[in-house]
Amino acid sequence: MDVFFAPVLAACVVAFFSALFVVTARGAIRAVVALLAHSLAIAALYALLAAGLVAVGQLLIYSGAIVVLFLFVVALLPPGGRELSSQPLRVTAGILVGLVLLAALFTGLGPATAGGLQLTGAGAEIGSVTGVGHQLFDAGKLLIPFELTAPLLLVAIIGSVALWRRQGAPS
Amino acid sequence: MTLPLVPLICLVAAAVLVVGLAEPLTKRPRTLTAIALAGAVAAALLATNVGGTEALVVYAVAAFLVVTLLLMPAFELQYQQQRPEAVALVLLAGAGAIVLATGGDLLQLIIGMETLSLSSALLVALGHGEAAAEAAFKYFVLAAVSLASLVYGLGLIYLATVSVNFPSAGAPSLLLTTGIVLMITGFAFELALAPLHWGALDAYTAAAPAAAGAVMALSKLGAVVAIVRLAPLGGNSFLFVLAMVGLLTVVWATLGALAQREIRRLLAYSAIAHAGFLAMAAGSGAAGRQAAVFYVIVYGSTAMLVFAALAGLGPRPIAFGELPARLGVQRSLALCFGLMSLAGIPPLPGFWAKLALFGPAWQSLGPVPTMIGIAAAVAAAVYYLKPVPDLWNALRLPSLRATGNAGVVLAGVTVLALTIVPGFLWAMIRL
Amino acid sequence: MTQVLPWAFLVTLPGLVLGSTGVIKKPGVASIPGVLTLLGCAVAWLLGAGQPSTVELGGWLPFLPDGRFLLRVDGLTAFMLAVLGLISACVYVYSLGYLEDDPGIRRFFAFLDVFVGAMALLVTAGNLAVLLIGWTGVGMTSYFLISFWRNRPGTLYAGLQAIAANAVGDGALILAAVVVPSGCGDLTTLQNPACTPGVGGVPLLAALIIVAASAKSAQGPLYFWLPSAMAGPTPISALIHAATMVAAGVYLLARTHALLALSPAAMAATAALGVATALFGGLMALRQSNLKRGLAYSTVSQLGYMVAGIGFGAPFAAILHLGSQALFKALLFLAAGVVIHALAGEEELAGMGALARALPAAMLAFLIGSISLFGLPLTAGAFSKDAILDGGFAYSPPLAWALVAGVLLSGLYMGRLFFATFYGPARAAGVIEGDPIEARGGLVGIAEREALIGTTAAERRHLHRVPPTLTWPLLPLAIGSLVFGFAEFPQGGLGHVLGPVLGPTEAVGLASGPGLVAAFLGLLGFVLAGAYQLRRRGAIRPSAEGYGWVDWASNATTALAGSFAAVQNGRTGRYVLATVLSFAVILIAGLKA
Amino acid sequence: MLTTVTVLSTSAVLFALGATGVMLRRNPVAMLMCVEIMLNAGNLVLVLGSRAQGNDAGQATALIVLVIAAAEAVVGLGLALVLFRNREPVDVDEPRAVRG
Repeated sequence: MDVFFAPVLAACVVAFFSALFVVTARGAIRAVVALLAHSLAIAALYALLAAGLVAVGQLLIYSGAIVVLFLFVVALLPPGGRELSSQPLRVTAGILVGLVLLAALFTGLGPATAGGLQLTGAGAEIGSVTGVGHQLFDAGKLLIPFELTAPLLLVAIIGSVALWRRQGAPS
Repeated sequence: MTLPLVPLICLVAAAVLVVGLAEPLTKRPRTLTAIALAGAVAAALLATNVGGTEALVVYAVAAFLVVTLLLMPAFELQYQQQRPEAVALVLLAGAGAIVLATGGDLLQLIIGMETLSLSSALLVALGHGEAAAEAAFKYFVLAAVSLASLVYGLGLIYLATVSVNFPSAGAPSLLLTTGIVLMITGFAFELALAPLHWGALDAYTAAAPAAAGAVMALSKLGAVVAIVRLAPLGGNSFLFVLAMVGLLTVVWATLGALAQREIRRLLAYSAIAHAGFLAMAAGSGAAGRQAAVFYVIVYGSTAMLVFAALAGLGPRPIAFGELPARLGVQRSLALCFGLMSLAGIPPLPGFWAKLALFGPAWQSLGPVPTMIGIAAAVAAAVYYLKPVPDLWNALRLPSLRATGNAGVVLAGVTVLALTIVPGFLWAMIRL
Repeated sequence: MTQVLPWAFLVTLPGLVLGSTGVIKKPGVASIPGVLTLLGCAVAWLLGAGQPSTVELGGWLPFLPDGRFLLRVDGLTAFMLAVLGLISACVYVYSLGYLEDDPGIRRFFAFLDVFVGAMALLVTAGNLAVLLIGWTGVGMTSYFLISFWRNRPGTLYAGLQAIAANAVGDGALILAAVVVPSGCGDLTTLQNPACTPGVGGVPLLAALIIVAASAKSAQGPLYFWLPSAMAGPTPISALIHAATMVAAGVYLLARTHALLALSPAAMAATAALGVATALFGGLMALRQSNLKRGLAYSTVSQLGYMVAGIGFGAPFAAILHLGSQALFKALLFLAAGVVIHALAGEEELAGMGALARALPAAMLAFLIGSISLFGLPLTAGAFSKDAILDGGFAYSPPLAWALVAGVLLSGLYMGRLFFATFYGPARAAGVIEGDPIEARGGLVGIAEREALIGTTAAERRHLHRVPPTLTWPLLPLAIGSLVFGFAEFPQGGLGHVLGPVLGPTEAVGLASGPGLVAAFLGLLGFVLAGAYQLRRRGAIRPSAEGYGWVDWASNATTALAGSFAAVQNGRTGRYVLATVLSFAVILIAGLKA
Repeated sequence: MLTTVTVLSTSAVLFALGATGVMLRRNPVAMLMCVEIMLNAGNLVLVLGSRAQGNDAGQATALIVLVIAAAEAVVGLGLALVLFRNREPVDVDEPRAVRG
């Protein structure tokens, strides 16, 4: 048995319950806190899966930036994060549809979740900064997608500035 | 396919330039348009070296962009000072559509789709009024769900093939099929297939017409080419499912459109119905895929014509009878021809596109789906043509004046060219 | 001169451009030389100057099995072009007067130009792709002209009915165009064995063509749009909804008769459809209180005769009847238009009566049209109806006898319309548009003093002035309605021209036994109806205009459409729910399929 | 192997859970948080694939997806602010100007 199995399982459990809390928490502030916990659990999973660089990225980008951003926006909205509770019918429908989606996913994952996956590289040396860096910056690998994030970020920048200006505009 | 990098750089560079010089350009709208047009035209010119379907995609995107940019003076923004931002977003949406259509691997497709859908949502949001912001938010939330589905699908494909490249053809494993289906469903959102069309339908309605045309044309173009490239790898049975979703969309949107009394809502439903036809074509074998690309370029050009005619038509709902007075002779006639082409009236290109699609559909989907599709296609005439008798009233004006909006003229010339020599475009599509 | 005939569809283009851009001050005038040229060329072709010819541009629509741009002129085409040229020339001149004061006259003539072009393309089309352009083009212009007076209530709905019915036919033709194998779109070779394999084969293709034809020619359950189409201007009713466009279905059936002949079931269905429609149209025409709608049902009935003729395996007779029907029905409509024009827009029989003295030319024209319609011997209608009946007795005597009985109906409804319009008491109108009080007062005065005699000069001025452009076009049509039958003499003149296309043509005699019976029945009906009208002093009850199942289907569709639109209720939560559910369902479907 | 199965199952559960959250929440920001959970699920599969198949591309892809998610969150929050800034109570079902 994999020595990492116990910590992985623990991280999975934490990730699940924190996500559950994000979904069910009354009030958006609590949900943000739960999202932070979720993000940390995911980062731990990454680290356990030999993806140190991604774990660091997750910590910096998600836990550090995105979650804080969520917190700010929650505070900026009028009731400061209070939220109307959902109607029972809607909750029932949502849970049912969620279960249908889950069933669909497990149908699709079928053999993989039953252990039928062909794994080629268990135990290979991966996750080094050099290795990931080569993937990101070598021509013919993921250099172009990496570069393409530039226009995407440009859209996000223009968008946030433009939305802010639209809001403050004299109507 | 390989990404046409040089045209992309032209578009992004123009966008950067426009945003960087936003302050002075706000007061010089002509220069603003000129820079953006230069970017789009340069992209098209430099695509001649690329060749193949990639070049065709760039040409089409550039044509849509040029028409949209020429309409910029009529772009109704909530805050009129934001024209440079809007122009930059239009250019970046074009870049996103090119990436979505021609990306060399699946990750590029996802980035392209995200660039496209984010800039689309933002373009809608910059429009006039509360409804624009509302529609943009709904569109965005659903786009975000689709993005999650794309990423999850990509993860599964990577797990199955150890690569984010297009998987090779052949019998796919279950895991790979799941990944491909999830990704195509994500792209189907961008295409606005029912029942994933909710956000798109509202966004197309609430957007300023000048932006709505670009958003529709670009997102359909990018999504269709992406689906056409990816769908065959999911196996033949999935192609049938895709076509059936398309058929459902066609029926749904046709019925919804029959209830409409307002031109923009009507056109939004029409965009959904056309998405359905596109999916039917994409699910109909190799000939159908060629027809899908043909259809989407024809549809995009026609949508540009229709929305060019409507550009500047304030945010308030307008009864059909008031249209001629609001649009004037030229735009009314342009709208007439655009609507008739969308309705599939021969010999307008919208009809050629439908003819091209039903043959392959008959071959691979069988008689019943094809007949339902044809029935919906001809029934669509009822709602498209409802405003047309009113629009012809514009002819009562004593004579046509020679002046016209350059965007309307350009779109009109494109549609006319596709009417007369559709074979030219058909020959350019080599998948 | 006749070599340019394939390009007939361009004949009104100069008029269209000059008229709609305002270069010519009086729109419509510029197109008249064009249609006269068309008439001249087509007649010259028929008189022996022409040879069958084709124009072909390959590779036009590479996505179709047969994507050539193919134009063909042969005897049938030339005949159809001659009919089109003659009727449209008359209608152009007539419309100059009829729409003199209408603000939309420029738009009207633009549509008319497009219609003539599309109709010419329809009959010159060599293959299904080109046929579709003309086919849908005439449907479009028909719709625009039905809805021409957009400010009048009901015109848009009437136009949309036409669109909906035509859509059925268009769909059938589209399917035909995409399912015929490569190289088989040619209309004259559809019956080749190489062209009818695959799914469906001959029965499918024949069924598609029959459906398309019955939508265009208002046959069977798809009749409903034609009476509604009377909402358009009367010259349009004459040209499009009586003489040419509605006959396009019959033309298509005749053109592809060799294909239909391969399937006995298709022939039987066509014959039955035609006979049933002929009788139904006749019965309905008897009940109409509106002059134009009465004539429209008569058109439905006459088209039924033609379709039955195709089904009997006598396409030549059907085409002959197409020609005579075009002449006498256009004449009837134009005469009715004179009446309507004089009464300032009144179309109800209840507002007419005793107009013979006031409008003698219209009365005479209507009478000539009527006798030709029910087939008084030696008139045009007699020859062509006899030919159809001959074909019918050769095919199935019961069906033929049903058609003979139908002639009695023809006589009855024509007599009723004729006498109610021109004789009997002058009935007070409900409301006469434009000049209500004077026109009504004048007519009421007539009713009181000179019920059967007509108007005196003093009252006549209350009628709208009838310009000469409205009466002169009646002349060629009236002559045609009387003498067209003799085109078949001597020695089958028309038969020689059409024979190569329509196969061996039956000899058309001066009169046959069943033909004489039919003529007698027609005359009997006409006289009986006249006596009844005069005796009853013309009580006309207003007739319902709904169509039962059509209105029901329209309402049901509207309700269904409304509920589909209502699903889009603006709630983001529902949208997300539906989207996620769709993701799951598509995933399951994609995996299980 | 067991690790792989556990993590893969967790990712599927997280994806469905996030989707359920998007369906249930009425606060726009909470909705977007649930979308982030779905994206994390996808990223988890990428990292898992990288580990299971011994290939670095998955990790590089996951890094790029992080960037995409960040861009998406920024724009989403901006749109939510524009729409809900002056609305009380904050409820995504409330703005219904466009429908029919």
